[in-house]
Amino acid sequence: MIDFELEPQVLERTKFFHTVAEHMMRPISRQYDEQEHEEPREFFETIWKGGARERQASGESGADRKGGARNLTTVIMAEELCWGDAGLFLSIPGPGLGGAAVAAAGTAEQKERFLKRFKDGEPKWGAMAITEPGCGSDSAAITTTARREGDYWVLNGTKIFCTAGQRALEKSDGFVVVWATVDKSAGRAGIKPFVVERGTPGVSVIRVESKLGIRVSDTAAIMLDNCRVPLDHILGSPKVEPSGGFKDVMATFDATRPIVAAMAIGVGRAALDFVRDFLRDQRLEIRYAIAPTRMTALERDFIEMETELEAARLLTWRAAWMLDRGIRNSLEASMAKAKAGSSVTRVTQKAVEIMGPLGYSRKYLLEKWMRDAKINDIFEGTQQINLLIVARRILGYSSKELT
Amino acid sequence: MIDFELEPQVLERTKFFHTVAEHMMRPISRQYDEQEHEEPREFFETIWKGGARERQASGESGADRKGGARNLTTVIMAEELCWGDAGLFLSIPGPGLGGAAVAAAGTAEQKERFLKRFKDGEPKWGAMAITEPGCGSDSAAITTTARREGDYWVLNGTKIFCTAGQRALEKSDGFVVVWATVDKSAGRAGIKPFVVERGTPGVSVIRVESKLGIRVSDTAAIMLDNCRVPLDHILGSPKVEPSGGFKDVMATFDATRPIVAAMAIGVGRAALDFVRDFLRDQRLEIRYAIAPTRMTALERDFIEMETELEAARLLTWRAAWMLDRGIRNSLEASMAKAKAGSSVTRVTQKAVEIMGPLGYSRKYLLEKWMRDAKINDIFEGTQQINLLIVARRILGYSSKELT
Amino acid sequence: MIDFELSDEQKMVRDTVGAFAREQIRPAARQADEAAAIPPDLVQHAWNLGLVRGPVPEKLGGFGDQRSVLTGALAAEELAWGDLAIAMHVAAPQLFAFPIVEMGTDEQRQRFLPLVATDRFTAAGAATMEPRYDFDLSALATTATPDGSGFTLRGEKCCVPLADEARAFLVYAREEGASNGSAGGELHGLQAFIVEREASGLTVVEREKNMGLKALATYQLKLDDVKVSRDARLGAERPADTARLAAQSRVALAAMAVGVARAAFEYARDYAKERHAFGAPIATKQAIAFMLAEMALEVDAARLLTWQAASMLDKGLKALKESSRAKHYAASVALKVTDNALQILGGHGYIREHPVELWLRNARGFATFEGLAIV
Amino acid sequence: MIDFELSDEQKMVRDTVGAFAREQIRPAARQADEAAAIPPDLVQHAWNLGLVRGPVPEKLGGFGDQRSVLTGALAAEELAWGDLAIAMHVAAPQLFAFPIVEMGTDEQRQRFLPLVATDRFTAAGAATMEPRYDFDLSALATTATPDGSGFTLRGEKCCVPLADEARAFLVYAREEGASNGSAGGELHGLQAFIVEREASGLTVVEREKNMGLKALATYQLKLDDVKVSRDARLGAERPADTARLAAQSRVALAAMAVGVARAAFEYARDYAKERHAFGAPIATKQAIAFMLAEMALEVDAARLLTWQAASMLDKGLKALKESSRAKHYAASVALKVTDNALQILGGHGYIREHPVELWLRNARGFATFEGLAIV
Repeated sequence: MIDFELEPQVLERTKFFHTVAEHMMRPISRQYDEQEHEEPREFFETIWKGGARERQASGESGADRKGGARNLTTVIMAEELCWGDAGLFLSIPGPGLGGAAVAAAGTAEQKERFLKRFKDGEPKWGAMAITEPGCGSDSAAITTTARREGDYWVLNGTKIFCTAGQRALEKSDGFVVVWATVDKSAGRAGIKPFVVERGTPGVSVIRVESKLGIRVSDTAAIMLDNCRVPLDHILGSPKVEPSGGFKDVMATFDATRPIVAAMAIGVGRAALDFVRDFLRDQRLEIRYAIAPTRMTALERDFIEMETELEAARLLTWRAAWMLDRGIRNSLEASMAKAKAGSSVTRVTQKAVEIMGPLGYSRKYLLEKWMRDAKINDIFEGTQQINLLIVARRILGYSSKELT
Repeated sequence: MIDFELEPQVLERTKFFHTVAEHMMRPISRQYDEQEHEEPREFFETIWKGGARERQASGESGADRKGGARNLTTVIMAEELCWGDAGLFLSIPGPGLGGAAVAAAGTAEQKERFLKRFKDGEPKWGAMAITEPGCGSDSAAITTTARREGDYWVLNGTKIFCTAGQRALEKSDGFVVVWATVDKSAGRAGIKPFVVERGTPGVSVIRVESKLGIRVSDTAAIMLDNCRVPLDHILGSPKVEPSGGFKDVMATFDATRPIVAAMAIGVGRAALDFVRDFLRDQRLEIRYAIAPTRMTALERDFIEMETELEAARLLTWRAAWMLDRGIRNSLEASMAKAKAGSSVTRVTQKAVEIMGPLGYSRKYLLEKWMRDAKINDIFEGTQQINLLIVARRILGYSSKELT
Repeated sequence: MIDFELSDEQKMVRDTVGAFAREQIRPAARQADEAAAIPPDLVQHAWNLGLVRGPVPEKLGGFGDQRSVLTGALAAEELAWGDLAIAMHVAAPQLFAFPIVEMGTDEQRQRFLPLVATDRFTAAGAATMEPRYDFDLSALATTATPDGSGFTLRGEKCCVPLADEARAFLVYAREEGASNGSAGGELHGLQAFIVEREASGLTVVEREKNMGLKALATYQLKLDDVKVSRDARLGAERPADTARLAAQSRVALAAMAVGVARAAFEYARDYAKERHAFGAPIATKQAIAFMLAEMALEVDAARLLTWQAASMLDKGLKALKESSRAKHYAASVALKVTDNALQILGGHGYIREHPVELWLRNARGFATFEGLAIV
Repeated sequence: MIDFELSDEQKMVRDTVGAFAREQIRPAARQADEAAAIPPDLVQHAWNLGLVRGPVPEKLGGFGDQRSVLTGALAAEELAWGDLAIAMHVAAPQLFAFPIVEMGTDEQRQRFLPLVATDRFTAAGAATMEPRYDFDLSALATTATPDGSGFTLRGEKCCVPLADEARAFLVYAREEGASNGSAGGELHGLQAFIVEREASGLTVVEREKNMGLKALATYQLKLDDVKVSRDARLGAERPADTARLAAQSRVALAAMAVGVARAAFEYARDYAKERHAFGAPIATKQAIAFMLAEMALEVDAARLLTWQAASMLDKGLKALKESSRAKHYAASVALKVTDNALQILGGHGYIREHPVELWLRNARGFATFEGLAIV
């Protein structure tokens, strides 16, 4: 039966994450925004120690486990923590997108082998490398190659926009899942994921990007120069099959897009809460029930912002709920991601405007949230890519019919 | 030197057109909206008698005459008269778009022969027929054929959305310029304009559309069933040349798009004037100079609407001014048309909203203006077609490179 | 617990009403708009679905169903998908019946509910809106002044559905002297009064002509010192929670806006797949395809906001904020989607051969509508 | 008579400043933003263009040019196309000089104009904005209270450019006791006061840190009972037409917003033609191409609105309404265009390797900026 209330256990967890966001993230938010390439080691240690249970759970992909509310809980956690700081959220040590790829495409043995490191020890990161300098949304155009040579796969190419790439390869005993083509003539079917661990010969971090926002998050460019990985580091089957490889990336997106949408909503909510609290201090209460013709411009803006955000949240919850139920959610995940990304861009930009000179000042975090928010309209598929996916699904067109 | 003030003579003409709009059009606006297919004969007679000078002038195309301010004056007239009633404006007897086509593509002899009828006598209409049931914006896909047979061209096909088609063919000694292909294999180059006069055997008006707005304007569907027109009714050369035929349609658009943009602005201004006067009666004055944060929602809406309209007007004036100066204006004409069409759609829809139940009521003309406004986002190239043209020009792409 | 799945009963209601909308309402819509009249047979068929009688207690002639705002919203979306004017016509008696079911005194129920608990369609409705540009439920100009024995009602109303045929109305007015918030909550002093058609001082003025909703007969109403007894106030001594009624009405309107928007989206989608230009369906052009994608997404978003408010009301929670924002959002989605649908059809959208222009005219009203539906 | 053509002199100014922006400002912009500092050489080179000294009378050290708001707007667009922070830095002394040129008394001109009529860049500026969310020129919190011999200024200012180096400011304040409209016209009681750096009670608080304009040194200013003489009021006995000054400033900001937007549009256009995805330049995708078309169109629209207000001011007409709407419009165009440009670049727009993110940060300020430029 239709219901939009969190169950008590989830609500309890939400409160816990909120506390983490408020007391562990917010206080260091500005510092690591300004000192862009520094590392919040203390935060990493603390959260690593506290997060064993989540890490274990995230060793399984979203689509893997039917029933329960794991995906829903994950998006709610993402929202709360990004209410704290989206950059720090993205930096939390753990298997991350790399782990998700292992879980989605790896064999049971591979899962065990690659993911067990996240159970204890020092903080570690897993990362995923798809994008290349010459290919953005068009993942099928990947030019990084994997060539078999004896007992190794030899990888060559450059990857960019690899979240936590440096932390995975240089700052911890982590790994990056690198997508490379084993057979260019096979197109998408030839693209396979390889686990590249720290210390693998031929892999190097060539740059950590300076960014508009989420500055504490490590966005690395990685070079693979005759990088040799053992044969059993290819995830899943090395066979080139029409339905192979790339489907797994897509399956990963179905689970990660709602999370990115939730991240966006967390940032947007931070901005709205800030504005609401501020206006309340000025004794301005928003009058929801009156006719829009009689509202102040500020009231109407605020209500519109809040509604946009709530709409995005409901779409996001739906996409996550479907995954929990084992229902195919590609359409709904892209809807949520497209809506959340664009709404939160607008909402945070508007919030800065509403607050006038205070919104523009780095004395408050509001301006940072505007900068952080924008990434959600870009990564895990831009606004445009997600709309394209929605369009294909509602029109029943293939990716060849609607380009 | 940059200047946005009308010169005194033009201002004088503007006032004259405004009087016509206010005293001849507004009083009958509602009547001919409600009684859709009735004819405002008295209006036609009066305006026909008063309009000889304009009709003569409009026998020459916009691009024809360099210098002066003919195109600028035309758009200003269009705005004023559409402030009165856009449907009535479109219904004004005269050479219309058919005349423009004759002027753009015809020989001197043809201009004299076909246009002289507009100098006196009873009211007459010229019309243009391009669109077909199977082709909208894609004019190059015209399927109406013209086959030479002895001393005649034989036309076959169906045309729709022909403004003033019935008045041209059934209610006056007018004509319709029909675009038909003389050689399908030649594509655009094979498309030629033919003058089809009242009483030509084989032409018939098969339907007059019922519409959302501009209801007094006659939008006809025309059938050409072995319609035989004399050889010298083809405008310009019958030769199929790569640069032929279609270029003339495009040249016509460069001159007519600013006019349609101005029509839109006239309708939008009517709506804004109505709202402003109404609010003033409620003693609500718009405060332009204060910060938007301190405005009422209504004030900010109003200012935004007014600014949108002014922006569209300036783009429109620029496009018309370029034509007067003999400067190629396809880009600017499409910018003006795209902006005016979408702005006025929004402005009139918003005006209806602002006025609440009064906006929705047919007691006032406001709701009619919203219905009328929308056509400007559609005819003479939809919003999308005009943006496509703008995009091609700014990107330097041909119509094959950007489809 | 978060759940997005309808109950089996809700699916049944949706499918039944949806089938009726598809088979009977939609085919009649254009003609009803042009003729400004709805075929009585159609109205009776809709009545037979039992939506109005449903929640009326059995002993008063109804079916004694447990009322659910969410289920009502599902039905409203389907009806409005068929046609908004017809939907509002057939649902108008709910405006009168449901508040009495939920908040009337026993006496009020016994006296007035049998009026609508019959097997023939019976006109009844509510007078909510006022002919002012800044009409606002929280600041009504219509007043109810307490006098010795009851109340005197004064004011003007507009968009009152079926007023000419109705035997009784709920008239919403601002009760003078009611302390702010005490009655009507956030809607200062808002109260509802049951007024019979014959009440002295009540005039049903001529039928209105609006841009849309042409088939729905709405009227202006004049209340010149209409005297009603103390018992005429909904809930009598216990003032009704009109904020809850307003929330229910906003949910209903939001659901209807979703229905209109969905209709337009589907029509434009199908058209875009059929219509060829430049050698391919226009739906294969990104400009059109992206427009459709956003339309689809916004329809879903508006529906979820509506369901959220409905679900809260079904739990007995306050949802004035949630229902208001759902309504504003759905109203603007309906306008945007119908306008875009018209744009996708181009010239064909502008002529009355296709239904899209009718949906645009109807959709434009939502921002203004209040109290034209309750579920 | 309607005309859209620049005069030859205006074309020359545009081209000269444009070349300077392209060759010297743009290449320095990123480094200036990261370092929060502008190379003094660059500032001096900009000064040598003579924009500030131009309209100062020759006998006071200037060039005695006829001032044109429109020509100033052309220069402002070009400078801001290069970089907004650098543009505002080099134009800051205009904020001080131009109002005195136009509205100062002879004594004020003789005393203060030589300060800026030199061949070395000289810092000066104006204190207009206030650190409040609802900062509004028509309702300043900073007050000027007339006392026996002059005025006492009280309040806080923010975003005061170059305050640390400046030798004098124009401080805008609400003159108490001035009847509404008599001074400042629609901007009730708004007046400007010349305050020297050393004035007692004036404190330049620490340099501000903002989301954008990082290279421009701006400060908060405190005015604790700063006493100035009667002659310190701009225009002295004849109160200055500050509504005209506000209009000039809004035109300048609008022109700068157009410059930033144009920069972003051009960059995104070129990128979209270069960048390939799915086998073709992304500019050949309608979703991108249409976005670019709207960006181009809106940049032109904003510029025309700006020119309209400028042209009116050059004719001596009132243009507070026209300049305000031009500024609001240009501000929202700048935000939309820079945001879309970033979107077109995708991930590449988000990193600081490309200038687009910087333009977005700068553009977001326009809605808030007041009195940061005058032409």
